[in-house]
Amino acid sequence: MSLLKLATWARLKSPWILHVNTGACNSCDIEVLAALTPRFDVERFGILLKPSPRHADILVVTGAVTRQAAERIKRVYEQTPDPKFVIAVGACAIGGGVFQNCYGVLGGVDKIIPVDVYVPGCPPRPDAIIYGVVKLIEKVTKGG
Amino acid sequence: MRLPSLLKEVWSNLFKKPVTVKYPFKRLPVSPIYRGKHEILRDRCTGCGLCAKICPAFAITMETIGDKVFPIIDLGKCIFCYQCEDVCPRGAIRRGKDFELASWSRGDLILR
Amino acid sequence: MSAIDLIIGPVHPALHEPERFVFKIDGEVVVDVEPRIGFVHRGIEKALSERTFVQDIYLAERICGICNVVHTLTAVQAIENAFGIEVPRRARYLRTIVHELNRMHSHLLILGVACELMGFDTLFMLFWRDREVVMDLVEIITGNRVMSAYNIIGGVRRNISDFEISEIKKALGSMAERLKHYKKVFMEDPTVRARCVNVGYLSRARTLALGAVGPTARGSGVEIDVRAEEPYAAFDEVPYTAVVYNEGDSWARLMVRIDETLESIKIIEQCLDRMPSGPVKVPVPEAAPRTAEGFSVTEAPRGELLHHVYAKEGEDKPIRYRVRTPTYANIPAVCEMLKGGYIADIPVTLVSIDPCFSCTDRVALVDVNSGEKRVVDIFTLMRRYRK
Amino acid sequence: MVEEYPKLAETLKNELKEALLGYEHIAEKKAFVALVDRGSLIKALELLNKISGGEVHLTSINGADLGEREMELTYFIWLLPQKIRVLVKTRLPKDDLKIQSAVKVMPAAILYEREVHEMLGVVFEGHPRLERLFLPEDWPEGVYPLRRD
Repeated sequence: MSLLKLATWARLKSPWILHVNTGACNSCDIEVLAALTPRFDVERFGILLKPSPRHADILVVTGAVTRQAAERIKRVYEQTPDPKFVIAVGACAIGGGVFQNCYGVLGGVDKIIPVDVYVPGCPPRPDAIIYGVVKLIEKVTKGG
Repeated sequence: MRLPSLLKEVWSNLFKKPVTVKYPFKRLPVSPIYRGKHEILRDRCTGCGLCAKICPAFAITMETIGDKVFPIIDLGKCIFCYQCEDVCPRGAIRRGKDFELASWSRGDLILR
Repeated sequence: MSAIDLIIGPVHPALHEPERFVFKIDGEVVVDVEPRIGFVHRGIEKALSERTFVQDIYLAERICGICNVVHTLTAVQAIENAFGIEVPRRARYLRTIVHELNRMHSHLLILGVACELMGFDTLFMLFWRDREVVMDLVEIITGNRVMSAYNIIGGVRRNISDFEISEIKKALGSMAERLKHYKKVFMEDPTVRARCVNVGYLSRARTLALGAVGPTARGSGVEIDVRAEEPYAAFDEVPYTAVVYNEGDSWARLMVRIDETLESIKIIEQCLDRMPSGPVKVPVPEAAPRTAEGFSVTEAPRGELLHHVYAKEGEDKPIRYRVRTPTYANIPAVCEMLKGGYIADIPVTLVSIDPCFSCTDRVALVDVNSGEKRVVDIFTLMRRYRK
Repeated sequence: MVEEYPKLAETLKNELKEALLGYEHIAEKKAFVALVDRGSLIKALELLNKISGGEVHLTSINGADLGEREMELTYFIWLLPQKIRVLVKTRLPKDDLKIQSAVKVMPAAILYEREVHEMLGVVFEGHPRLERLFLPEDWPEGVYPLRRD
């Protein structure tokens, strides 16, 4: 098995996530956190919540990107090591949700960084977020 | 040294049934009135556009298909508040229970 | 020795939200704190005055994802206050039930996060496992785990059936003794006491002068609780006495939250027993029937929340909508608490006031396409300015 | 309690005399609204502080630009001993938006005044640090988002 396939296999088995809040109202963040607690427990898939972008494979981004958070999310994206993926969680991260035409909000993370999986919902249930991660793993194995 | 009171809890947890619901293999029951993906009943819809006007997230747009006008719901923007279901005079939008809506591309979040 | 600047945030593991504090450090002791907030600044109040009253309820709900029921409750009461609408008694009881359920889930959440920041992960997992019980109850009644969308102007959206009442009673029974167990743990456990007792102390006089609210104030002996003094919803028929601790440190503030969760269970049970039957909604005019100003003060899980609406006759949009959220009032208090403490105590002190920065940064800003010509110029000016 | 309102009305009347432009007790809103002249706002706040023996809680300062030539500032105050809600209102003409800062009387006003200044452009004289609070760094000077114009 070539080294790259081994590396990809290992990376898929335990993807580490970093949760970045770009101006969210907290409900998506709490649902991401709820996915880590005993009832939904994503650690079964080896998913750990890592504090720094250096250790993260997947960026779970919540919140309609506010004007000041835009540069920060860009910097965090550039700091993450290369095989990186982005999941946009919640209506705000996908298209700005309720805050679409507010000034302070740029609306939608895909305006700043490329997004791999969109998880709609306001807030999406913890199992919908897990479904999003499963879809991402599916996309990576198929897409290579 | 007095035993910390949490030790009893930790000990008794060893024998309890685990709380974790193994999600992809076993589904969690969803409440009967859960607000998931909508169902647009085309036959009832008269294309009045009330839902598009009231939507707080501007997620509903009206589109002419064939000769009649129907609502298109962009699930990416939608906040699943179901104000459209309340305001529709014909009851053409009904709530569904499906919450597994994650998708790769932004395009297929549009609900015809 | 000149103080060094230690910048924490905006993306930091200890803080669940983007906010930035610049600490002036002398050795290990924090000398001065300068909060730099505004990262969650979405410009909600301007948007609130650009949308109709019905849409405002959904926008107000998303000011803070955790205490969203209280934001809709206050928004709805403020608008009813301005319109002069009387809400049926059953609707007021239902509002109180969902309001108290939301407080329980918010308190359990922050108690868990406090344990996690103390490094006590088992307790964090236990708190959040029990919190799921409350989330299921909210889902059964309102249809969504978190965003309840339950209160509307003139009443409540859905009635509650007997099946749901029995579900609530069964679940609350088991919650009560779990919480008594946690209270015993918080009282006796050496780790919790070592990490929390006299950390972030604030005297009663200073707390009152700095205008702190909610558990932050009640932890220092200031007995202000809107539910007790200015009863709203069904609190005039279900009497409530404020939970006050006088120690004034992080431990006291966390204990106030545990006791309040126990109180919430009693309130819900009383509400369920005394709930009258009757209508749940009242028809409401689309536009404002009179030019008036309405305000409503309620007790959010984090403290006193104020919504203030100016409505003009015949218009379906508010002229001015002002929201003053609890965390915003607690910021001067938390800066005072952090001074004199150690760097290691910063997360525990910060979490003891239960900061919710998405609440704080909801202030208004210019709206892009509200159609007014002048507004567009300001925005285009902004774009040229940024290039 | 309800019987406190007339007592408060009396003390306000003989203390402020002509500066008290108007007052009413709105039973429906369970609040006492006092419209005070601009110059004597601080005197009114000090009076409330004295009546309640220092046990006063400043809930918020709300600025509102109602579109005419005037702006309205509302001070939401809660008196702990008397347990009544007092709204002290003043009107500021739009051409000179200056008023004395209440930070000395009620330290809690420090953030509220910064926000009203940032959003509506009201200058609070004597405020220790009247700076920007929420707006991004690159927001141009002189543009006050909450103004009607």
